[in-house]
Formats: sequence, structure tokens, C-alpha cells
Amino acid sequence: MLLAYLQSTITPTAQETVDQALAAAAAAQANVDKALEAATAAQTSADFAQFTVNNLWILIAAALVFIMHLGFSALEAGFVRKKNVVNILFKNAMIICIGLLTYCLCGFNLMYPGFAEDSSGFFAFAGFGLSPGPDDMTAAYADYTYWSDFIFQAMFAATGATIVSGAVAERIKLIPFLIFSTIFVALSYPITGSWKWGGGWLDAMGFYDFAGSTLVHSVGGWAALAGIILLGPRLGKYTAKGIRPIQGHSMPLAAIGVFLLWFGWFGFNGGSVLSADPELVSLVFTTTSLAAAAGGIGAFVCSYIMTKSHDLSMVLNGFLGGLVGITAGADIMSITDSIIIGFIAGIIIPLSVTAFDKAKLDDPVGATSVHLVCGIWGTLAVALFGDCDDCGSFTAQLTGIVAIGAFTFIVSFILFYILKVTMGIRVSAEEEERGLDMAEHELRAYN
Amino acid sequence: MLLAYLQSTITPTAQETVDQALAAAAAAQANVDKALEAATAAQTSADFAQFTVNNLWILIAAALVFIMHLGFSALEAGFVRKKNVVNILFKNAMIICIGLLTYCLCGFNLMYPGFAEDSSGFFAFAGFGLSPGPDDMTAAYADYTYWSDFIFQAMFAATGATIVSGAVAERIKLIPFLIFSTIFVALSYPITGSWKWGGGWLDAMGFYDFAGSTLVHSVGGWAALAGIILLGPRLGKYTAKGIRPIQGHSMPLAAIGVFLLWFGWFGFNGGSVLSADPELVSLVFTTTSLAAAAGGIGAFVCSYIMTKSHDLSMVLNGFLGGLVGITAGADIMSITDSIIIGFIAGIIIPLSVTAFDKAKLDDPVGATSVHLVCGIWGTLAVALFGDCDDCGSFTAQLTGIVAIGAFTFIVSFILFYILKVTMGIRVSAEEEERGLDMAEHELRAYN
Amino acid sequence: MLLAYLQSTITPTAQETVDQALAAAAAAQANVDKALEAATAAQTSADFAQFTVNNLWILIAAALVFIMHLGFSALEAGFVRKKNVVNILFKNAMIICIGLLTYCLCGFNLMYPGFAEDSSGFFAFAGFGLSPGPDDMTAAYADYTYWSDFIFQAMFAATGATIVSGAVAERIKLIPFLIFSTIFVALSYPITGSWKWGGGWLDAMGFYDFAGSTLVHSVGGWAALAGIILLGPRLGKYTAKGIRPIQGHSMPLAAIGVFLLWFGWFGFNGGSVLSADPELVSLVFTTTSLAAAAGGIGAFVCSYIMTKSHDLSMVLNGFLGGLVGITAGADIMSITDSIIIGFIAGIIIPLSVTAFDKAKLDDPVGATSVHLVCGIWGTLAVALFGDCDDCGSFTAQLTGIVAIGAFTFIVSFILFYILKVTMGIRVSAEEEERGLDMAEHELRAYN
Amino acid sequence: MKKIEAIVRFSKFEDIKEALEKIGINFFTYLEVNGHGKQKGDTVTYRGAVYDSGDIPRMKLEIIVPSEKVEDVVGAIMAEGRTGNIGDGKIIVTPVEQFIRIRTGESGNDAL
Amino acid sequence: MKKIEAIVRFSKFEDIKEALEKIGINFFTYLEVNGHGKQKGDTVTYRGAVYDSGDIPRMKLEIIVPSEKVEDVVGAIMAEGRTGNIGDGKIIVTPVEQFIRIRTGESGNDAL
Amino acid sequence: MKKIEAIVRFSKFEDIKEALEKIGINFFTYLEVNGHGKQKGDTVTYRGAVYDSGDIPRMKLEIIVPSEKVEDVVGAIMAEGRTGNIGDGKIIVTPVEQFIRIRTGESGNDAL
Ligand SMILES: Nc1ncnc2c1ncn2[C@@H]1O[C@H](COP(=O)(O)OP(=O)(O)O)[C@@H](O)[C@H]1O
Ligand SMILES: Nc1ncnc2c1ncn2[C@@H]1O[C@H](COP(=O)(O)OP(=O)(O)O)[C@@H](O)[C@H]1O
Ligand SMILES: Nc1ncnc2c1ncn2[C@@H]1O[C@H](COP(=O)(O)OP(=O)(O)O)[C@@H](O)[C@H]1O
Repeated sequence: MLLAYLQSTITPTAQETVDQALAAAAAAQANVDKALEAATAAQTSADFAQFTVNNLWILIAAALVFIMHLGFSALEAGFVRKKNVVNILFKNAMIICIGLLTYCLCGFNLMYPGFAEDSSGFFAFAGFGLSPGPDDMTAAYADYTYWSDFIFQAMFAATGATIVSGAVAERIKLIPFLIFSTIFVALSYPITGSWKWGGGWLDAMGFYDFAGSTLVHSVGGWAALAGIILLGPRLGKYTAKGIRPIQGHSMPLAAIGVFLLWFGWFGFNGGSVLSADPELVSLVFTTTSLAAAAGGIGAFVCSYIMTKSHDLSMVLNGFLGGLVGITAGADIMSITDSIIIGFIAGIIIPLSVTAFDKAKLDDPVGATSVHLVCGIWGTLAVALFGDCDDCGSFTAQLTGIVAIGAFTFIVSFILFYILKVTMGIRVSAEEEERGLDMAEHELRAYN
Repeated sequence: MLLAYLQSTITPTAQETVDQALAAAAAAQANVDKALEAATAAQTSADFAQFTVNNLWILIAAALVFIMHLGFSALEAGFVRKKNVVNILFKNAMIICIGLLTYCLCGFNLMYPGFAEDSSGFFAFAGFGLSPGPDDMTAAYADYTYWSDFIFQAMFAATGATIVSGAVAERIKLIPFLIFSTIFVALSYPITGSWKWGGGWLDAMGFYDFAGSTLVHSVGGWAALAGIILLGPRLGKYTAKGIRPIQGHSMPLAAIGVFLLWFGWFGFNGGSVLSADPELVSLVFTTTSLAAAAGGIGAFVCSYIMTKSHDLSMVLNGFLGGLVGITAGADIMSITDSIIIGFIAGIIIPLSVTAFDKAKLDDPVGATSVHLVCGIWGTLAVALFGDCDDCGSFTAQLTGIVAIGAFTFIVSFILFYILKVTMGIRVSAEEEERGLDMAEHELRAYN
Repeated sequence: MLLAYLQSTITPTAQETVDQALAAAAAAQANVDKALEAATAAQTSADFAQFTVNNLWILIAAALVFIMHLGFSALEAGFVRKKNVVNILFKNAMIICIGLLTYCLCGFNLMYPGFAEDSSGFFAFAGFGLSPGPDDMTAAYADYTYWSDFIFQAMFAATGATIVSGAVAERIKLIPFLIFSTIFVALSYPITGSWKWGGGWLDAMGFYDFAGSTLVHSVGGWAALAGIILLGPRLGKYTAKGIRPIQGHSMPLAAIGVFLLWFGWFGFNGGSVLSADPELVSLVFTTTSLAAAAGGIGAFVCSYIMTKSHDLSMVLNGFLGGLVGITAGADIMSITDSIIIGFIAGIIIPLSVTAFDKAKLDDPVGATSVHLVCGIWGTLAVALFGDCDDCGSFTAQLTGIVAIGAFTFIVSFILFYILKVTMGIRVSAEEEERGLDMAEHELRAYN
Repeated sequence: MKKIEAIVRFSKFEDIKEALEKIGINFFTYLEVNGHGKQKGDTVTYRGAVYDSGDIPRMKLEIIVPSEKVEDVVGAIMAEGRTGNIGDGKIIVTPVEQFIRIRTGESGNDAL
Repeated sequence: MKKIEAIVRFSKFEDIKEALEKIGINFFTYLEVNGHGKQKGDTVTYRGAVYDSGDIPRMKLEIIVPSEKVEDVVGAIMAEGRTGNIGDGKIIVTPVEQFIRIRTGESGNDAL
Repeated sequence: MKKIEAIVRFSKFEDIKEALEKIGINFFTYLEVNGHGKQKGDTVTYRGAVYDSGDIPRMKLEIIVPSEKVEDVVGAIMAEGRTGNIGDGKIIVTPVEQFIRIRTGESGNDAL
């Protein structure tokens, strides 16, 4: 009884407080859960904001790469004669169509096939068409959605063929060129691309090519070279009396093209960071711009020494040389490195243009000098200047250049050769004299 | 006493612990509040980051839509004769001024009047000028600020009149055209726009038009048609001996225009998502690009079949046809759908251009084919291909097309008619022959 | 014993619960820490997302400012005669190279030297080259990384010299011009820039210049004026029989240039917010666009009154006048203010062009009217219309205009003068007649 | 043989071409020229300055014909090139001493 | 009647135009041509290759006048077109057999 | 003196220039013209409409020479301008009554 009494008198006090304490703890616990939930929600929101800005940048970069197609069109149109302008515009307009549609059909899945563990990393194919799952639209896929990935890569794909179109301008037949471009963009470009960006064998061996000095630019250059060799020079370019320069018809058009290409290159290189990472993207913008500027100066100096002239066509190509040169290592170079790389690329341009002309390889817009030679230079520069763990060794870089070059050149050569013996790739001399605009399009560029 | 003793000996132990527990719980509670506060703060920051990126995209999209005005200017300038180039540039320069300023004065508040609950949704007006409250700069307003909303919509508004300027080129008097454009952009475009985007009656009945195949492009096309009918064809176009094509003076200029339009369309369609939502914006980029590419191919194939030629002017218009066609449903189409929609739009272009010419409706740049016909096609395609809850039914889409078309055509016809009988809308034959550049501007485009 | 018994029977109940409570509190506490950590992590992520979007906008703005160089190139090329087109393109291409490289070498560190506490704020230099620390890539530096800061400011730097190139076109020797530009961009522009944006004495006294009506545009204009005075007019411009207008060779090229300049101005003004702040950036987009539009209308009205003509060249310059005018106060003006400021700038253009011509100061592209006169107007307008705490007083604004103007004009005059007496700054009459393209570049713009 | 130069309106060029073909003139040379004329009192305005200019782009045809065909050609051009308004243009006939086809070396009427 | 062709400097064109107006020549035709001349030893440089080119754009005037006016016109052009430096250009006078106004069919001096 | 007008292929222009220099013709005037010819049956296609057009841009040279040099010049143009295919062009020789150097007033052969 006493016990009971005691219990009844003592306990309540403690017990009450204890209950209070328990309740308080439980309440705290509950609130903690709310706080955790809130924190998790905030994290999710923050992650989504980050995902959104990363994704947005890839999309804007895709739009910038798109505008490079206008850049190429204008540059090439400016550097050909008045009578071949419609033709070059037509080819470039078709290439962007072909590039996007074939990349959708098979290119994307050839270039990013998801090589199997035990794959040799040379070739794989993830099937026709595009079929993203629901997760592919979230950060589970990457820092961007599947569609962003596709459209960014698709805009890249078409640039390769655009490079060819300038080099073979003023004499190639339209339809064979379009057939070549289709196969080139649909198959050849994605296969060599898969070796590195698709995680294939070159990637495994440590080859480094940030935004495509080799994978995009040299590849275009090699195909251009194959075409040039099989086509022969334009009539009247290499005469018994020496080399006769055939001037482009509009320097303003060429200049518009080059400035737009530089503008688009912010997306080409900047977007290749594959996120909006502040440090990397801003570094890439800086190295890219400085290399372009140094390329312009390099080409100016070198061409002045060679011909004592202030040659606008060289300076414009010098910009492009600098841009192509920095592309392989834009994310790893220092300021000084990028200026040196660009400057050397600029110097290469006049030397290379002259060398190609000496070899009677006629390239109306200098595409081989800009994209092939400076592409090789830029890829090697990664080994020479790059100072980081995964920067490719000289051997790795050389292997990549040679392997991709050999594959692309041989495939392109065979393709052009087959087209040559079947349907012919060159217009008749009469059509060439008349100009492809009238001969192939029955339309004049200017009236 | 025993009790007291007992209490005093027993309790302390428990009580102390209890107090500890209470204190701990209280401490936890306090920290929880801090954590909750921190989580809330993080949430606010995350939300603001999200708001910032959404808002930024709308602004960038506005800049891209702005560049479409350069696209239209270049395209139209390229497609007219050398003697009418200054005139077309002048009109386009004025339209952007008129568009922005009238949209600021009344257009925005006519198009987004905030229809009252019981409104029929045909017409309302929120007053002259712009006067955002402080909340209108925050996420409380939308995924973007009031100013972003205004400037994005204002850039859209002027495009309608730009479409007209191309169609009536080379013969319309400058001042009447500017008067027409002012009234059209200030009143007609926002009123029909309010029916759908302003939440009016068409929106209520389920009409679907994502980025304006009907609300922007057809509207411009209908006004153009009214102008063409009342103006008559250019001298020498339709002769007793048949149709005499009047070639545009510069294909490179036209090509620059079309590529810039495509570039701007990333903002036109992409920005119409009204946020930077990764999935939707990237889908829209993809469908838009594929439709444009398919449109180029469609126009190429169709014009080749019709005239056995590789007609650059058709391919360029084919791009635009594909772009206009996808605009109504760019956010809901699959890859395959968007390719089909674009391809059909491309096929429509040569057929439509020829049909208008047969009807002796002279449209120098093909604006009616591109914007009116493909705009209608794109709006209907939403019903045919769209596969979602709020995709308009065929009836809803048709109602929208007819209602907006009838309103716009009638208003434009009346406007042009009044201008015709009062001040005259067509330059004299002598001025037309001389060219509007000298006749209206006393300035040549090229010297 | 009883006690012991009591204790043993009573306590367990309470004690157990107490322990539970304690454990619960501890658990809550532990979870609270987790929640706090999670909240902090979320905050960090949110902050990083915010940092990323701010930084991205600065980079995109830098790309937009870059495209202004194409805008200037096209505008100036369009406004000179056919025989001087290569020359003007060459100069603009070189300026961007020189601008970027010298800004990297010394300009950036001259303009943002980090004035010491007790500095008079007139001149300081943070050393050659760029050497950011690791923190400079994080939000600790600013709302953007060091590289973003550099590249955005570097793109600005070159615009000053571009303004000069147009004004002295068609008669200046190439090499002296390039020497002038180098020194001007490397030293003069950054020093006056440091007075305000570098936190120097003008900043301290309350001078307000948001995006550079004075710091960029007037500065370019003053240098242009010095050049024009020392060079003299083009041959045949001011004859005994009066002023003979020398028409630009391509209005479409000029129009492309102006539209691209407007496009780039979204980055020039919008990026000057120095973050992606939704309210401010969207306000700046709106004021900038409305001022440009009002400038076009102002120039149209004024030139119509003066010459009864619809003068495209004036309207194009009117756009630019409006843009330059709003630049100093784009972030603080109301809608109405910005329209008035732009409209007045537009009216100024024809008056100023005529006044310069009356004074026989020959400026082929109207750079002095657009950049100098409207730059001054815009800077003063901040005092007249601005309604905020840190908007400069009339005295502050005037002091800034005069100080920067005097410094720039005197330095430029001395520079040009030294070049004139040493190597000569003007081509021979024969070369001028032949055109600088052949005389200096041995290349024609059009073939 | 004669050389007929005709300075005509742009808008009449196609019609004249067809008229010439009808009378068997299938070959000729043409180019754009500028016609200077005082009558119009036209002005050009550029960047705030106005000045007189009555200059209009015109098409110039150069046709070599046997002397006996001159009348036909002039008649055809007059018929199709006339609008009756000021600015219809002029026809100029000048003597030709030799006319040679580069491809074959034929000369005179054989070269036509 | 005579046809006077004058190949002159661009920079002298406006002055010559005014001088012609003063002696009553209100109508003529002009166009841009290229003058080829060896003396300058000028070179053109394009994409790394240099080659000779002394070619300069020039303005060509074509004026039909009554025979008795030839001297006046030549005098006016000589007076305004001369700088004394190489490259002032040439004047060529050739015979005209017919000159017809398309609008009215008037011919000879009446067509002027 | 004579005026030789030669309408030639663009692609032969440089060769002809060199050939003329070899026979001492260092000065002449040239311009772009359009050759209209029926033979090609060429068509132009623009925005869905096809129409005939055999028009090809060509280069026209105008050379004033002493009468005794005509044969040489014609020979040089024939030698370098010929491909043997249709479209090689034409040479036209017309009389010149006066030829004056604006710079000095020299006339006739002295002005060359
Ligand atoms: N005396 C002339 N010499 C050379 N060309 C002339 C002469 N008179 C007129 N022309 C050319 O003929 C064109 C039309 O002549 P114009 O006098 O305007 O018409 P109309 O013959 O109807 O009076 C002028 O633009 C000019 O090119
Ligand atoms: N024999 C010629 N035939 C045709 N045109 C000529 C001839 N000689 C000179 N010209 C033209 O006259 C222009 C000026 O002549 P040029 O010899 O340079 O000047 P100058 O008469 O002062 O010596 C040349 O550019 C060319 O267009
Ligand atoms: N009767 C003519 N009058 C003026 N120009 C002519 C005449 N016949 C030919 N031409 C010009 O000569 C060019 C070449 O002549 P064409 O008949 O095509 O070559 P071919 O002399 O080899 O038969 C034409 O394009 C045209 O410019």
C-alpha cells in the first residue's frame, strides 16, 4: 500500500517530465525528419538547377555549332568564283540536312555504341533510330538529357562533310558529292569517332582529343585530300607558266564566314566540356580566343615574310588554323601554351597553302591546310604542351592521328574512286568554264 | 517524511536524467529549427538558381528571336532585285522599331489581358504602357520576370509584319506599308494572339499551337495574302507569254538569311517552352532541327521532280517550311513525326509556290507558301500526329485556323483597302521600273 | 531495504523511459546534424548552381560581344567604297587579335589593378600576364571565374579601336594604324577604364557609367576624332562646289553589321550586370531594345525633316545611337526614360553627321556621331533621368566625360601626331584613288 | 556590216530579246550601263546630304548585223522597247570593218 | 554625228559630268571598265601567291554628239579629267551612222 | 587607227593578255559582258519556274591600235582564244577617227 502510494506520488512528477522529454524528443525527431526531407528536397532542387544549367549550355552550344554551318557556307562561298556560289551554298545546305538525318538514323548509335566490356573497341552499333528511356531525360543519363546529347553531337557530325565541300569546290559533280557526304557522315565519321569519344580502343590507350582536332577536323581534311587527289585541280590553276591564283569572289562574305566560325567555336569547344562547369568552360573560352587571335597574327607575320603583302585571305585562314589547333587541348592548356599553339598554327597556314599548291593539290578554300594540317598540329601539341595525367603521350597522339587518318583517307579514297568510275565525279570542262551554278543549278548567284 | 525522503532520494537520479533528456530534446529541437531554416534557405537558393536559369533562357531566346529579324531582312533582300534592296531593308528596320514600341504601348496588354472569369475570351485590354509590380520580378510571376516576358513576346510580335514585307516587296509604297504594319502589330496580332496564348476562347476550347504556326506565321501569311491581292503582281511577272520569273539579286544574302532564321528558331521554339526545362527544351531543339532538315530534303526532292533542277531557292524555302510546320507541335512530336511533318512541309513549298504563281498571286519571297500554307499544315499536324491529352482535336485546330485566318485576313484586307483608296498603296509604274531604292529612298544598295 | 526495494520498483519505469527519452534525444540530435549537413550540402549545391548560371551568362555575353566585332566589320565595310573593303576587314581582323593579346599581356591588369587603399586612383598596374590563384575559379572571386572576367573584359577592350577604324577609313596607312591601335588598346583604354570600373578616382567621386557609354564608346570616339583631324578628309569629299557625299558600297552589308551589333549589345549591356540576376538582366534587355528602336525612329523622323528622304543609312546609325545612348544607364532607367533617351540619340545622329560634315571632319561611317556624341549624351542622361542613390550627379557625369575625353583625345592626338611625323599616317593621293585594297593589300574585295 | 547599240529599259529587255529572235537575231552581247540624264532632277540622299543624280541603270545591247538587216533590227527594238514615256532610250548604228569568228576564223557575214 | 568614248579616272568623273553639263551635254551613258596597263608593275597577292596585275577600275563615258560639238566635249573632258599623272586615260572618237530616239523615232541631231 | 573589240571566254583571258603583251600591246580596256546565244537551249530555274536562257558571262576587250597592227592583234587573239568549241567568241574591228591621251593631249599613234 505504501508502495502503491509512493509510486503514485513519486512517479507522476518524474514520469510526467519523462513523458515530456520523450514527447519532445519524438517531436524533435519528427521535425528532424522534416528538416532532412526539406534538405533533401533542397538538394534535389539544387541538383535540378545545376542539371538545368548544364543542359541549357549544351543546347546553346549546339545552336552555336549550328551557326558554324553558316560560317562554312559563307567562307566557302566567298572563296569561290562568282559562277560557283549557288553550288557551294546548295552543297552546304544539303550537308546539314544529311548530317542531322543520318546521325539520327545510325550515326549517333555508331559513334556511342556503348562498347561491351570485352570489345576490342573498333566497331559496334547500338541499332537504328533513337529510343531514349525515361531516365535518359534526367541527370541519371549525364549532365544533360539524351536529346541534348544527340542534337549537340549531330551538329558536330555534319561539320566534317562541310570541310570537304570547300576543298573540292568549283569542279565536283553535285550528286556524287552528296552520295559521298551521306556515306561519310553516316558511317566513316561515327566509326572513327567511336574509337575515342565512344570509349573505343584509342580512348583506352590514352589518346587525347578534347573537342576534335583529329576526330572532326583532320577527319574532314583527310576526306578532302582524297577528293582533291582524285578530282585534279581546277582548269587553269596550274599552267605551264606556273601557278595562277584563282581569286575568291567576295572577301566580305569570307570574312563574315570566318567570324561566324569563331563565334560558333565557343559552342564547339565550350560545349565539349559537356557541362557548364565554370572553371573549365571559362578556361576553354579563353584558350580558344587567344589561340585564334595568335593564329591571325602568326599568319599575318608569316605571309608578310613570304610575300611582303598584307594578305587578308591568309589572316582569315590563320584564325581558323589557331582555332583548329587549340581544339584538341583547349581544356588543358595554359594561356601561354594556347598563344604559342595558335601562333604556330597561324604560321603553318601560309606554308601549308604554298606547299599544297606546289604539290598541285588544288584546294580553293584552304580546307586541307586549316583542318588537316592544323588538326594534326593541335593533336600533337597536346603531347608537347599538355601537362596533366590523362593528356595523351606522344605515341598515343601519333597513333590516333595515323589510325584515324589512314582509315578515313582510305575509306574516302575508295568511295570517291568508286563514284569516279561509276558516275564520274568531275563536271565537264565546258561546265566548269561556264560555272556550276548554271551547269548544275541553272541559277545565278547574283542578278 | 519517509515519503519526502524517498522522494528526495529517488527522484534526483531519474529527475536529473529526465532534465538531461529534456535539455537534449530541447537542444535537438533548437538545432532542428536551425536545420529547417538552413534547408529552407537552401531551398530558396535552389529555387532562385532555377528561376535564374529559366529566366536567362527566356532572355537568350529573346535575343535569338531578335536575330530572326536580321534573317528575314537578309532573306528578303536577297530575293528581291538589286533596285529594291534598300527599300526592303528600310521596311524591316522600321518594323522592328514599330513592333517593340507598339507592343510596349498596347500590344502586350492586349495579348495578355488576363481575361476575367466570365469573359467570352474575345477581347480585353489591360491598359496602356507597362507597369509591373515588385512581385512581377520574382518567381511569383512565372519562371521568368515580367521584363523577360515582355521582351520575349515583343520580339515575336514584330515577326508577323516582317512576313508581310517580303510578300508585298518591290511595289508597295513605303508610308502606307508602315501605317499598315503599325496597326497590324499593335492591334490585330495581339488580339488573335490573346485568343490562345492570352487564355481566350480558343485556349478554352482546346486549340493547340505551341510556338505559333498559326498565331504568328499564318497570321503574317494571311495579312500578306490580303496585301498581295490588293496590290497586284509586279510589272512584267505575268505576261501574255506566260510567267516570267524575276530572280532575286543575291543568293548568298538569301542563304545567310535562312541560316540565321534557323538559328533564331532555336529561341523561337525553344524559348516557347517558357522555362529551361531540360527535357522539353532539348526535345524542342531536336524536333525543330530535324523538321528543318527534312523540309530541305522534301523541297529538294519535290522541286527536282517538278523541274529536274537543283533549285537552291526552293531548298532554302524548304528549311523554312519545315520550321514553320513543326512550330505548332514542337514540344509534343516524336522524332519520326517531326521528320514526317518537316518533309511534307518541304514538299508543300514547290507545289504552293507554283500554285500561287498560277493564281497570279505574286509573292517575291514565297512568304505565303512558307508561313501561311506551312503554318496551316503544322497546325493541322498537331491533330494528326500529336498524341497527348491537351493536343487539340482536328476540330479545335481547324476552328483556330479558320477563326484566326478569317479575322486577320478581313482586318488586313480592310486596312489595305482603306489605304489604297485614300493614299494609294502602289508606287507608279515608272517608280517600280526605276526601283524603290531610288524612287522612295534616293539611295542605291550597291555603289 | 524498503528504500532499496522502492527504488528498484519505482525507478525502472521512469528510468527506462528516461533512457529512452535520452536515446531519442541523442538520436534526434544525431539526425539533426545529418540534416544540417544535408542542408549545408544543399546550400552549397544551390550556390554552385547559381554560380554556374551567373558564370555561364558572362561567357555567353562575351561571345555576344565578340560578334560585335563582326558587326563593326560588316558595318564599316558596307559604308566604305568597294576599293577599300579588304583594308577595313583586315584592320578589324587585326584589332581583335591585338585587343585580346594585349589585354592578356597588360590591359587587364592595368584596368583592374586593385588600387591600394591610399591610392589616388589614377594609375596602378598589377603586373604582366595573367596568373589566377585557385580561389579565383570559385565564387570567392565573384559571380564568375577569373577567366570569365578576363575574356568578357578582353572582348570589350577591342571594341574601342574598332570604332576608330571606321572613322579613319579609306585613307589611313595600315601599319601606323595598327601601331596606334596596339598602344591605344594596351594602355590608353585600360587606364581610363581603371578610373571607373577599376575602382579608381571617378568611381570614388560617384561617376556612373553602367556598360560604357563613356568608358568604351566615347573613348573610341575621341580617338577617332583625333585621327580624323590629323588625317584630313578623303579626297573629293569637301570640294569648292560643296560637300560631295561618298556613298558606301553595300547597304545590305551595313545592315547586317548593325543588326549584329544590336544582337551583340544584349551581351554588352546584359553581361555588364556581371551576373544573371533575373530582374536586372531582363530590365537591361528591355531598356536596351527600346532605346535602339526609339533611336531608329528618332533618326528617321529627324532625317526626314532635314532632307525629306527615307534615309536607311541614318536609321541604321540611329539604332546604334540609341544603343550607345542607353549604355551608361541601361540598368537604372524606366521604360519611358529609355525610349526618350534612345529617341533623342536618334535625333542627334543626323544633326551630328551634318555638323561634322560642316566642320569638314570626314567620318565615312559616322563613328564620331554614334559613339562620341551619343556616348556623351548617354552619360549625361544618367544624371538627367537616373533616379537612384548611386546614379552620378550632373557634375560627376560631366567630370567623367571631360576627364576621360581630355585624356583620350590628348593621348591619341599625340600618338597619331608622332606617327604622322615619323612614318606618315596617310596614303598617297594616287594610292587613295586606286583604293587601299590594291595599294596596301594587292587584293580586291570582289572579283 | 553594222554594229547596232541599243540603250533600253531593263523592263523591256526580255521583250526585245524575243522580238529579235523572231527576226532571226539569235546572238548578241549585252551589259548593264548607267544612263546620265538631266531631265529628272533626281536626287540621291546619303547620310544627311542630298545631291542631284538623274542616273538610272540601263541595259545596253550590242548587235553586229549585215547592213541590210539594220532596218529590221531597229524596227524590232523600236516596236518592243517603246513605252512612250521619257527614258525609252536610244539606238546607235556604227560601221564595222571586220567581224571574225574566233573558233573558225570565218569573217564577215559568215561569222554571224 | 560622232561617238566619243572617254576612259577616265573615277575621281574625276563628277567633275567631268559637271563640265559636260556646262557645255550643254546633259545626256550620256557610262559604265565601269578595267584598264589594263603594264607600266605599274602592280602585283596581286592571294593566298600566298603573288602575280602581276596593273589593272585598275576606270569609268568609261559614251557620248553621242553632233560632229561640230566634238571639239568642245573633248576640250571639257581634257580640262577636268587631267591630273598630269600617268593614268589620266584616253578619248576615242568614232563615226556614228544613225542615232535614233526609241520613244519618238526621231533620228540624227533631233534625237539628242 | 582601229578599235578592236574581242568577246572571249573568261578562261582564255589571261592567255590572251600575255599573248598581247608579247606583240607589244600593253594597254587596253576590258569589261564583263553577257553573251546571248540561242544554241545552248540552256534553262534557268528559279523558285519552281524554268525558262530559257543561253546567256553566258564573257570578257570583252577593247583595244585601240594603229591600222597596221590590226592583223597582229587579231592573230594573237585567235591563237590564244580558240578552243575549237562553240562559244569561242568574236572579234570586231571598227574605225577610229581620233584617239587622244588626256594627260598630254597627244593624239593618234602618239597617244598609244
Ligand atoms: N547623247 C547621248 N549619248 C550617249 N547616251 C545617251 C545620249 N542621250 C541619251 N543617252 C542614253 O539614253 C538613255 C535614255 O535617253 P533619254 O533621253 O532619257 O530618253 P528619251 O530618248 O525617251 O528622251 C539615257 O539614260 C542615256 O543612257
Ligand atoms: N590602246 C588602248 N586601247 C584601249 N584602251 C587603252 C589603250 N591605252 C590605254 N587605254 C586605257 O586608258 C587607261 C589610261 O591610260 P594610261 O596609259 O594608263 O594613262 P596615260 O594616258 O596617262 O598614259 C588605261 O587604263 C586603259 O583603260
Ligand atoms: N552578232 C553578234 N553581235 C554581237 N555579239 C555577238 C554576235 N554573235 C556572237 N556574239 C557574241 O559572241 C559570243 C560567242 O559567240 P558564239 O556564237 O557563241 O561562238 P562561236 O563564234 O564559237 O559560234 C556570244 O556569246 C556573244 O556575246
